[in-house]
Amino acid sequence: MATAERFDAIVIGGGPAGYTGAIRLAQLGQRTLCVEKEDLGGVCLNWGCIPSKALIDTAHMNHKLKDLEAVGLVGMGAPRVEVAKLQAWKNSIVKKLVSGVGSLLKSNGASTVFGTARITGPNSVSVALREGGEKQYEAKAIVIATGSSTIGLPSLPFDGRTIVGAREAVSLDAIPKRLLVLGGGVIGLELGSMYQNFGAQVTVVEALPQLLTGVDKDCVAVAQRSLAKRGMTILVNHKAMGHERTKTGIAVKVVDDKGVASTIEVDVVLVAIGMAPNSKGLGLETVGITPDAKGFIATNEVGRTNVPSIYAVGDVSGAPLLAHKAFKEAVVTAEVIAGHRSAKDWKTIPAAVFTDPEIAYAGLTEEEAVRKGREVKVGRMPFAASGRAMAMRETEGFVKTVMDKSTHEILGVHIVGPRASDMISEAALGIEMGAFAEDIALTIHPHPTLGEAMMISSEHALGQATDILNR
Amino acid sequence: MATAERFDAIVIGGGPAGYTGAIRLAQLGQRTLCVEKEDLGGVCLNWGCIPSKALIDTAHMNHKLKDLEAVGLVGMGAPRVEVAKLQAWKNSIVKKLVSGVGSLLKSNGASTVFGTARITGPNSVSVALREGGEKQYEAKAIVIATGSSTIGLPSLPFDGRTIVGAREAVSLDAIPKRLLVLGGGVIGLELGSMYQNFGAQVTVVEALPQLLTGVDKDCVAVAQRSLAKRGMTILVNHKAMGHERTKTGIAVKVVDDKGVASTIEVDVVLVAIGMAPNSKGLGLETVGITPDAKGFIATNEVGRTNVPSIYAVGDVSGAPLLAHKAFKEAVVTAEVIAGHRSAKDWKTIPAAVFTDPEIAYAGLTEEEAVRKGREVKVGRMPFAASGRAMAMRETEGFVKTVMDKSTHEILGVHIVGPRASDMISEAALGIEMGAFAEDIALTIHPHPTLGEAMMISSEHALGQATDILNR
Amino acid sequence: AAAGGLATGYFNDKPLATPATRKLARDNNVDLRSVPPTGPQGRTTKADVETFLRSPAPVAPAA
Ligand SMILES: Cc1cc2nc3c(=O)[nH]c(=O)nc-3n(C[C@H](O)[C@H](O)[C@H](O)COP(=O)(O)OP(=O)(O)OC[C@H]3O[C@@H](n4cnc5c(N)ncnc54)[C@H](O)[C@@H]3O)c2cc1C
Ligand SMILES: Cc1cc2nc3c(=O)[nH]c(=O)nc-3n(C[C@H](O)[C@H](O)[C@H](O)COP(=O)(O)OP(=O)(O)OC[C@H]3O[C@@H](n4cnc5c(N)ncnc54)[C@H](O)[C@@H]3O)c2cc1C
Repeated sequence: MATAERFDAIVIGGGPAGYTGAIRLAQLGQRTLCVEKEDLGGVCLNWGCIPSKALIDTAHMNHKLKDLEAVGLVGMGAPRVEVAKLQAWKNSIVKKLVSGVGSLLKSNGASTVFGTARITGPNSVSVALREGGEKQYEAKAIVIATGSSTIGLPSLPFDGRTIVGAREAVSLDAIPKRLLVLGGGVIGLELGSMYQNFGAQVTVVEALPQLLTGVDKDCVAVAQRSLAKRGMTILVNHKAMGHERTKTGIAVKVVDDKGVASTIEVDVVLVAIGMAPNSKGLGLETVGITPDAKGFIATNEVGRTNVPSIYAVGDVSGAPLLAHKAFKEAVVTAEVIAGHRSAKDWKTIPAAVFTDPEIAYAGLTEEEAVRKGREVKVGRMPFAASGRAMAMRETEGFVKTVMDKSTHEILGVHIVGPRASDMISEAALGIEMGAFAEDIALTIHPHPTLGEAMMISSEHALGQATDILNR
Repeated sequence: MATAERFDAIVIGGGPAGYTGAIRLAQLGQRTLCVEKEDLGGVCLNWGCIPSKALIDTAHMNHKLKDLEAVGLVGMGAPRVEVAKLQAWKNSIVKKLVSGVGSLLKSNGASTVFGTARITGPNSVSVALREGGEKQYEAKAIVIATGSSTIGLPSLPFDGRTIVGAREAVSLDAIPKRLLVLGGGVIGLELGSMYQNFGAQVTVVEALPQLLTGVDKDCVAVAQRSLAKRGMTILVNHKAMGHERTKTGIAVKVVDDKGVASTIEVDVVLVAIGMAPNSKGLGLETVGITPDAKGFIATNEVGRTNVPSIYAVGDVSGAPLLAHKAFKEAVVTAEVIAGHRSAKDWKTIPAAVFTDPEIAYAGLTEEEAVRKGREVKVGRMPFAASGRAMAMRETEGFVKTVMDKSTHEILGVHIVGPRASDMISEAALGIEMGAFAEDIALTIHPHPTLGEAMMISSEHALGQATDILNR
Repeated sequence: AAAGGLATGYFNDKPLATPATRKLARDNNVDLRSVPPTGPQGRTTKADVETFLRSPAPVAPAA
């Protein structure tokens, strides 16, 4: 104990939750240590959000090239995907951002140590250093930001090449000819859509009756139709039961909800059935923190666990497992540790699904609103009526506005279509600010932009659109 | 007079202001006539906003193709621009939207007549029908929505092929090898940037010392640097003095502010020095309306002129000459005529400049805010630090937030960079709702999106960014 | 005055107040339900919280 180095706060994990928390703590004058066992940036920077989006954007371009002939850019021929080059470029982005995190920690005054941390008491942490040896630390506050890891399937064990998780899937060394994606959630569909845009024949198998459970059904329907039109086979109510190596690939046995079995032969299987929190081996039992059945650590509105000096933020503290939720939770907890009166009092955690077309949403779905006892009215603006969408040749989808029927308060906005992920910010701000449909409808939106669709969707809910028929 | 057909309202002009006003009037139960002398949709749909953006988007794609090799989409070769195909596609969009306007007028119950209208009294209009003959109409209210037209230069008279205005410039039958753009305002730079992305060698000549006067100087500097980097020659403080036909093109004489003359030889000259309101020949003198020196018709906060039964909306009623200003003015005036208490009470008319990179802004510039006596603080988030921008390979530019130093009220947001035109909507909503920088900073923005740059720019203004250094 | 005498704002899961207003209230340990709203449709504004903070503490009703 005499040899333990002392800090105001120790953050375990250097992902979005960890590095953000450490930076904010340091900014607020707390002597802070960030412990990371692999690479700064966590899942998000190293093999999640950023690498996937770099590949997805390039794949989207690859797809868009196909219709350029029709608009007069002719004689190009289809490109070949040189995966080594693609990966090198993607890795250069990751490298830049990861090293950026390192400098931000440093320039804000936080210390970093590489190693695996274990909690040994309410105020003490032991780190098995990457460079060898063990080191003890003490702090007034400990922030657990250990994130989550890919869940595997016993019947389809990872081999790093042909049966893979998301981590390997963003570091492909070739575009598989035939890809099977197990899991029709966000990660499975994003990566499946990406491979499809790079030319793979993709099959998605989902155990539940719907893809993207919880997401607005009309949005999912549009995306699903579009993915299918481009050749994706989508099997809902199906489960993978096992596999066999064949001369020509992997034969995966799937069974539907009526027990009917069939076999799908592919070259690569991507298992994307979910992420599990990294709460094991952390020494939680020594301080009396008991994760829930799924392994998540329960916290209150400032991120505090049942042990007053220990906090948990990001994926390890529960759904939604999203980087932007991690960022904001980390800031709140950092501020609270530094003595400020912050709290997780947001109204909405928006989400974006980077399929092609994209889906993004903020606030409640129609069903959720009704379940909460709201009487709702819905407005809708299809991109097929947007001049800007036509100019971009991306007219699939719509903006859907769910408002309270009597007060006109915006309860939710659901977008499927081009740049949905960028457009949703306005809806998130509106919902946080308690906007009424009139607030969005009366705000002048520049012409011709996709943002106008947000305005027109609100006008439509109010029955006063001039660009489309008010039903 | 006995033969005059009677309406509640007559709208002169079928452009953005006119068709929107007529549709809203009809929705509110007013018997409405819309008079158009050329095509429904006005400048905006037929040769302004929409056609230009269709070409600009395609040109942007043409430019983006160049760096696809670097990210692994290899072996394509540069495309040839087949202008006939490009034009046919663009025209198909125009046709669809123009016919859409026709059906919206009809299905909302407004009548349309094609012909040139002249005001003959406070409640009467005479129309020289396109099909021949003259017809008289009477109405309780008359709405002037006659828009604006290209200004020409006596020293460079339009010939429809080599010396052209914007109208011809969006209907090119070939990409000029060398293009001279007179006027470094929005239209000149948008079309100049478009031609440059299609491969033209472009020179822009601007009489004033700055391009895009009135736009945030830092934004203009980024766009200007980028345009120049791609090969554009930009001559500020220069005026065109005349031209001469040569064997190989048109030699245009330009003179700088010190009187130094030079000659630029090009194939096509685009005169884009401004638009003049269509207020002549309308019969305004017969009712006692006198346009200002530039020809604009003065109106009050509901769009009413000095004659109580006559209103003016859109370009003809003054700056800014923007379609979205026209839309909202038309709605206000229509509602007022129908007996509602609407008014032009917006705080900001945002604007988008579709150069490559785009510029968009809402609210006040730093200088304007200071001139209004505000003490300001500025936050800035460069796209070079955005993972999403890196994934798109478009890292030029920034989001700049101007807030009141003591209250933190958002006074203005200025964006230069990818999709600026779509991102600005959030800022416009924020400004209308009286947002403080905390409102935008505390709203969760999904990761990784360009919209996050808006949030981080606000955090930066507050000195609490975690993704970039707080200066 | 009793709580009943205060105008209560529009309040569902959250008060009808923007993040900046909610932060100001939180920073000053004010329950937004007790701040009389002046904004449209019962919106509690930042100015409402500032006014509330300047006003003398309400006298506790006699038990
Ligand atoms: C393919 C994919 C795509 C995704 N795309 C998106 C997206 O577009 N948008 C979005 O919002 N989210 C996305 N996510 C989710 C996002 O990556 C996570 O929500 C985010 O990374 C969570 O951050 P975190 O800091 O909580 O955890 P993590 O990112 O998991 O970071 C935890 C860190 O803690 C370290 N660590 C763990 N245990 C210890 C220990 N004992 N000692 C020291 N260090 C330890 C780990 O090495 C890791 O670096 C995606 C995820 C995947 C897999
Ligand atoms: C190249 C270019 C690009 C542009 N891009 C954008 C952009 O991206 N975003 C933006 O917001 N704005 C843009 N603008 C500006 C935009 O086009 C105008 O602000 C908008 O069209 C104004 O609408 P309006 O209805 O007032 O007038 P107009 O569109 O000019 O319509 C007026 C209509 O009235 C008719 N008319 C005139 N006189 C009579 C008469 N006596 N009788 C009957 N009919 C008559 C005309 O034929 C015309 O159809 C652009 C303009 C140009 C030239």
